[in-house]
Amino acid sequence: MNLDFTDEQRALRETLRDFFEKESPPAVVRAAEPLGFDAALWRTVAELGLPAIAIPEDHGGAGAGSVELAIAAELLGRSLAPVPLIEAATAGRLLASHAGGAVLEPLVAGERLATLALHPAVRDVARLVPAGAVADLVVVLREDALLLIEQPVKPGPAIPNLGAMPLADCPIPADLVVLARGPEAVAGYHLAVRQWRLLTAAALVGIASRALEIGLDYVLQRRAFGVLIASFQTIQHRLADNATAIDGARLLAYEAAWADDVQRPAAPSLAAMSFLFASETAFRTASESLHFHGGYGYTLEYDIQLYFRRAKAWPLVAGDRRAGYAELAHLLYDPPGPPDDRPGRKDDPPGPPVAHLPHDPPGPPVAHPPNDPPGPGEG
Amino acid sequence: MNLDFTDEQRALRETLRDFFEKESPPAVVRAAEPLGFDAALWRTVAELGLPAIAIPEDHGGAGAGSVELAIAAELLGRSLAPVPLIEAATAGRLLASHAGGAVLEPLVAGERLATLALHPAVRDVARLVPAGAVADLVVVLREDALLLIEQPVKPGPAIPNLGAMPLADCPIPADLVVLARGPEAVAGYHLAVRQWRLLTAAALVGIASRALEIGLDYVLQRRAFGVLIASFQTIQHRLADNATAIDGARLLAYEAAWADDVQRPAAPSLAAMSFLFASETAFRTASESLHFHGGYGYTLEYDIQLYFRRAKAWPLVAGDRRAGYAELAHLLYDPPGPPDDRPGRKDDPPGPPVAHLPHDPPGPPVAHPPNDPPGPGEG
Amino acid sequence: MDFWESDDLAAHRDAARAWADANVRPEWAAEQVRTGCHQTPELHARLAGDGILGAGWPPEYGGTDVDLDFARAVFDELARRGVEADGWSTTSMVAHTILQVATEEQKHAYIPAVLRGEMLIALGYSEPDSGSDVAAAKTTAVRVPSDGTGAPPGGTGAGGTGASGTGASGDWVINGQKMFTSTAQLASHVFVLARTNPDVPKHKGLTLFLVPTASEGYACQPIYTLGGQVTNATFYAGVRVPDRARIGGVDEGWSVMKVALVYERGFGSSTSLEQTLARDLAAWARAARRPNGTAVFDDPLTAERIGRIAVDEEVTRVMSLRLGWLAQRGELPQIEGSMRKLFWTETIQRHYSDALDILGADGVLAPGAAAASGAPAGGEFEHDFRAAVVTTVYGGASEILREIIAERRLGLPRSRRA
Amino acid sequence: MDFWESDDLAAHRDAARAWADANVRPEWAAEQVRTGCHQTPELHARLAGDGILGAGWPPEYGGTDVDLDFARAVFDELARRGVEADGWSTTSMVAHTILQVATEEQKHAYIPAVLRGEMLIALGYSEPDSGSDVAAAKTTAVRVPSDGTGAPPGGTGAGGTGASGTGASGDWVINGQKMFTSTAQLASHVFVLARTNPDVPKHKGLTLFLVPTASEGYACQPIYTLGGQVTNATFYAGVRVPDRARIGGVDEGWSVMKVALVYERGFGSSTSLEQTLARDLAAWARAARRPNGTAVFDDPLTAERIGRIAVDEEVTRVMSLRLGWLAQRGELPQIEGSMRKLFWTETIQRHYSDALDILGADGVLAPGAAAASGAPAGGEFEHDFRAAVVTTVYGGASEILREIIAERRLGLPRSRRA
Repeated sequence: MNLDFTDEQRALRETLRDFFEKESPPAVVRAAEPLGFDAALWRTVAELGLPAIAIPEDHGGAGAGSVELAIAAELLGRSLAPVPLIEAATAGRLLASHAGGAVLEPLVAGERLATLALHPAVRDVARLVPAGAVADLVVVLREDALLLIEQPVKPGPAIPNLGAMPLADCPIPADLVVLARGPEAVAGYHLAVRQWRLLTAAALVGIASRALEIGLDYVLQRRAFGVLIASFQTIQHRLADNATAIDGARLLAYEAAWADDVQRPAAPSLAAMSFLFASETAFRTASESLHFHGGYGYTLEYDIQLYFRRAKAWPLVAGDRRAGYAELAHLLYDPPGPPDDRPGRKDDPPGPPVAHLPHDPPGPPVAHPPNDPPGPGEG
Repeated sequence: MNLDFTDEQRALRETLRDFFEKESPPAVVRAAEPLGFDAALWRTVAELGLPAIAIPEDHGGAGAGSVELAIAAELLGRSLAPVPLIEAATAGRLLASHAGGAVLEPLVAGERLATLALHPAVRDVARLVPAGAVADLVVVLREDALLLIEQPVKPGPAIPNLGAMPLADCPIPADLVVLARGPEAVAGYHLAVRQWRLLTAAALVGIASRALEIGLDYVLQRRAFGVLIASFQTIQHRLADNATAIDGARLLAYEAAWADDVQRPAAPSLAAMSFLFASETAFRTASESLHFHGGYGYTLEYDIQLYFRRAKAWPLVAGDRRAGYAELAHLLYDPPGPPDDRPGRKDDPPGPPVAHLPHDPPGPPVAHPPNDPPGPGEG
Repeated sequence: MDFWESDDLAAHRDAARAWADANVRPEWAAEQVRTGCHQTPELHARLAGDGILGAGWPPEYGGTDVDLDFARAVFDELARRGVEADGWSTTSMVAHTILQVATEEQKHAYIPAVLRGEMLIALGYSEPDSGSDVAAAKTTAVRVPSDGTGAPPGGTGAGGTGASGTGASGDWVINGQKMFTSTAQLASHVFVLARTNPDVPKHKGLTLFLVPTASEGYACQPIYTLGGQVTNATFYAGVRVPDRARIGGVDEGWSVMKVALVYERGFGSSTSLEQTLARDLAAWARAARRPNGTAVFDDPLTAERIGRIAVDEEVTRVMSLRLGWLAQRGELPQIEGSMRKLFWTETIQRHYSDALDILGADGVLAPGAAAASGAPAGGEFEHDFRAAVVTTVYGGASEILREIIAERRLGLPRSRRA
Repeated sequence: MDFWESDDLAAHRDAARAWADANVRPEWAAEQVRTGCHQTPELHARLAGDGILGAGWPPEYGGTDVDLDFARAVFDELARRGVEADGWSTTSMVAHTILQVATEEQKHAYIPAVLRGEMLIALGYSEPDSGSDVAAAKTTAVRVPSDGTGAPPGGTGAGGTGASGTGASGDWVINGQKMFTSTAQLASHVFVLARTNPDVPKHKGLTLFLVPTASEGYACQPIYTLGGQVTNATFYAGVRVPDRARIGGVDEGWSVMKVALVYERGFGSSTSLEQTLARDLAAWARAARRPNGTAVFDDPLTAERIGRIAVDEEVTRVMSLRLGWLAQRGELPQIEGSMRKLFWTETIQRHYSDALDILGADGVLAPGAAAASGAPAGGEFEHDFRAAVVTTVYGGASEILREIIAERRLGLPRSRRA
């Protein structure tokens, strides 16, 4: 067990953190509304090679994995960057397995943008496709066929929505490309949707963390009834509950990413869990932070509403959260799954030997500044 | 509209309040555990004629209604009186419609005790019948037949349970009595279960009110960190939320009882609503009051645990609360119900003319001492 | 005991619908969404002209003989057509307060003008540094000798009707800023809470004034909100008003506020608070189909949430009934009003969040999306989800309401540090 | 980055089961339920005798070469058989604390005796008037000249092993009462928090003592609880202990408590915290049938709640993993331990309430009801529902944990009035 990032992951995180803080401040986020897409920012993201970092090296990518993408997604979430990196990266990995170089090369080069429909197509339309309004290519499942749609005209008619997502209904033209058919196509599509979920979980962790900080900043500056708002016990307790949930959501999101990378049997259920838990955590945190702002939280002038709307909308585009819990239960407990199929447990090959709990006097507890997004293990 | 009790109802309430406070203090409740039945108390309750107050006068009862029974149930709940008044009264009303004088007279005279199975019988047993361990007679539905079971040996083997209820599985003997068959039998049974629910709602309001008071007494006496526990904001806010919910639950319970008495079309949905809302309110209130006690709340010595257990168990014996909400939605919105079939609204005959909102300066707000259980309209 | 509603509107629904058909232009709803101003002047004039504003008010102050239940049915019908009357809500609250606390002369000066639709009053309580802590207002009112030029209290609209003794006690000069002065963009007056005595505890040095928006030194700036409404910041730079603009005694503003806040928390409001989310969701869910062809409503997870919403709506309704009943008995139900507002607003926020979840991916679709992708109810659920956010803040934040209940109903000690 | 558990128990499960088959009498579980005492002396002796208690401890203090993962697998297996070892949990917490803060002499005196199973230590923190506010303890310890008769620190069991300098600094006389001294009915010692200086702020005048229960003036009374456990009130009337019974510096008890509380909140515990409620409910729900013959698990309302429980259990698990990982790095994770305990206990209370609801009417059935009416899992869900009630109170009430997180993680000012 090692909950630290590797040196490379740490370096990536620091680079991206600086990048998003600099390139996607709230002014940029606001300017990109309502479409939710900043073409210039996307070009820069593409030039950094981010959409292709998890594409295998023999396809021209950087050969990294879901943990690295989750790092990028968390930081994207923190800054609400108006770029469909999660969609592009997910669709890119799927296309790397099912499409040829002619499709893949412009994606890896950042010249074209691909996205993924989260719901199988019904008849001739893929509905509510994230980034569908700005993508050149859309991958969608229809029955057992994995389809690739070219979108010659973009953006298509974007649909106004709560989360300022470049959402569109994408018609399926007659001249579609069938990437694959049958169980392999279906499995590939579901793996991609799963990866979209775990990356969105990471983005929601970023949203939640930043929403908490915004709330903290506010209550530590404003006074009411002669005292700092931050000194009210009900506010403190809610902030503490949210900070706790965010730590849990972050650990779970990175566990899900790790499980995806090392192909644990529990990877599907962990992706579902991390998505559900991060969704609840982000919405509750943003909602309560907004409420702590009093009337100001309701004004467009304050940033917290940007987080509140996305915390609700980004996961909702994948469907009803409550149904997700029921699906998870079946995923976990329908036969023939082993009853305690959890990562690092039985029927997993044992990990490398790790030292036991120490009995030597440890050092003092390590303090973490609240405004520093730490590694997942560091809370 | 008049949310006041009538003079008769008020007198009944005062009598019963004194009665239960005197006859069913916590020592009596504890002494009756685990069975949950005090035979001497039951005799006194029967002598007062309570089980028969809602039985029509031409059957020897007092001809009162569900509102009067709800008053009794609320006070029973407040004191956790170990007597199956709700079951006996409900079964008695059902038997008044379907059984002859030979069955009814000993019930009205308080010589025998009848109860109702809340779930239709499967094969030859009525499972988990409240008061089944102490009743002489059990009424149960099997398929479309309303059955009357004599229990010659009682108490039967009582089943240990969370709520100290005299619960039993009642075998259906070969020599059962068929009271009625067909749609009328089924409708009569369902009406009785509905009345059990609305009366249990009233009892849960009593449980919740008293649990709130116990919590209030504790936090107003105990100190921590140099101040009264009552001065902590998180505790105050939870108490305020619970007091609010209790007011709502009480209003709703009496509305449901009234709707039952005047046979409003909304009576079935109001019974379901009041039962669900009172269940949640009683459990949350008792649970939080218990928590305010710190470690003492966990000890058997303090009374709050008596309320906590019954708040959970008494409604649960009717089944899963969450399924109840789904059933309610279908009751309300499945065709062919009118879309806004609510009491006192359209397709109801208009009530008597009532004065409009006053525009004259009203008097000062009326204060209510927190330990005085007020009428439903008075909070 | 009976739970018959006093305001049975059924008998008036047809007439109200006919009135709306004749008087409400279809484009007004969209216009309110576009401008973010939830008040339509032309409509207000018609409501006044037909005596609907004056329904239920005492005739001596301009009350009409229009049936109050008909008037309520009209406001219900307006709400159903998406036409709000927020400006009338605040005006009506202030008029109720005037009726309770003002001098006979002031009642005659203001209430008839209100009921004729000539005065529209916005609330000027909150300030940039005081929202929930409304008594911390820093806006000042200082008494000065009358300069004899003070405009009559009714401003441009209300004229000097019946007012006498102008300037007898001097004028007041108001300086400060108010936040969230909703509908100020159309209002003739703002009901301004001002500090008249800085040397006493904060609750004891406040006074209320009815300030004409035509006054010199007054300014109004828009504030855009999450729910689409446009509210305002209003500014008072040496605004001069005569003493008869003062409502209630000098330094007695806090007791006036207590009356005003009871009305703000929904008591006595003539506009509708009918909740229909459960019914609207059920209608949608019975029509909507899953990919496998079953109705969404047949999913127990959907039905359960709708059932839960229906329960909370009924609890809110019966709590509202209680307010009406207490009003009949001549009470001013501060605690019960706080309970209703607390319960209603906290639950609707959960309800709208649940509603969007029930809609699934379609739940994100905003008004305007309908044409493109079939947003349920034209995106109204999504809009209402955003608009519900503010309900736990305005008119007494939930924390304040809980405090009122804790202290006044439960007898708990004050939890806040002074 | 990887999330492999360090304590992979799979390899040891068979061996642990074999050990339990050979050493655990089937009647012990029922005996613990009957007596309410969650500790079985004969079992404890066997655990000690086979070196299981000493697994993972440094050899110089009596640690054995038994594999720590095997030891954990044994405790998991005991839990699975319904045999608790609460007395070992508290003993282990205190031993960990001794290892961190005591003198070398004390470590040699106490830890080997603990690992040999000769000392069983109960916690004496709470008092009748101080639960969460543990630093408000009123029990006093006053220093007196040694009378030379002071019992050796190990009491009857631990003997005078390695202890020297007896009475060099005088003895202490302890007076007071402790509440919730769980397992005191079997304990050889109570770890008593006492006030040694009444003249300084409350946190600065506390000291901890390891008090033998064989001491004159000590008494123990049972307290019966909702979950069936029997805890105790313990009384100290002039109890005399030598200075070497003092753990940590005089008046430095609060910093010792901080270490002890980190262990109490689940850090470093060698007993199992594996959660299996979701799995157990799923197993029940897949077997149970509705009257119409469908499995209860096929009801989305059931599956949804089970899924939600599974998520919270995984969050708890990964938070526990983090504690283990921080331990590897030599940290004493006070904040992270508080978060885990807060999250775990608040969620399991909801889970057990949901669990009973899922069971429906059968959810009310208590242990003992099984024979009569087929209580699910023999009534264990019902029992666990009651037992879960105390988890948000012991070892740091949720309010205290939130305060730690608010102040130390989020940097918020103190919310309580002093």
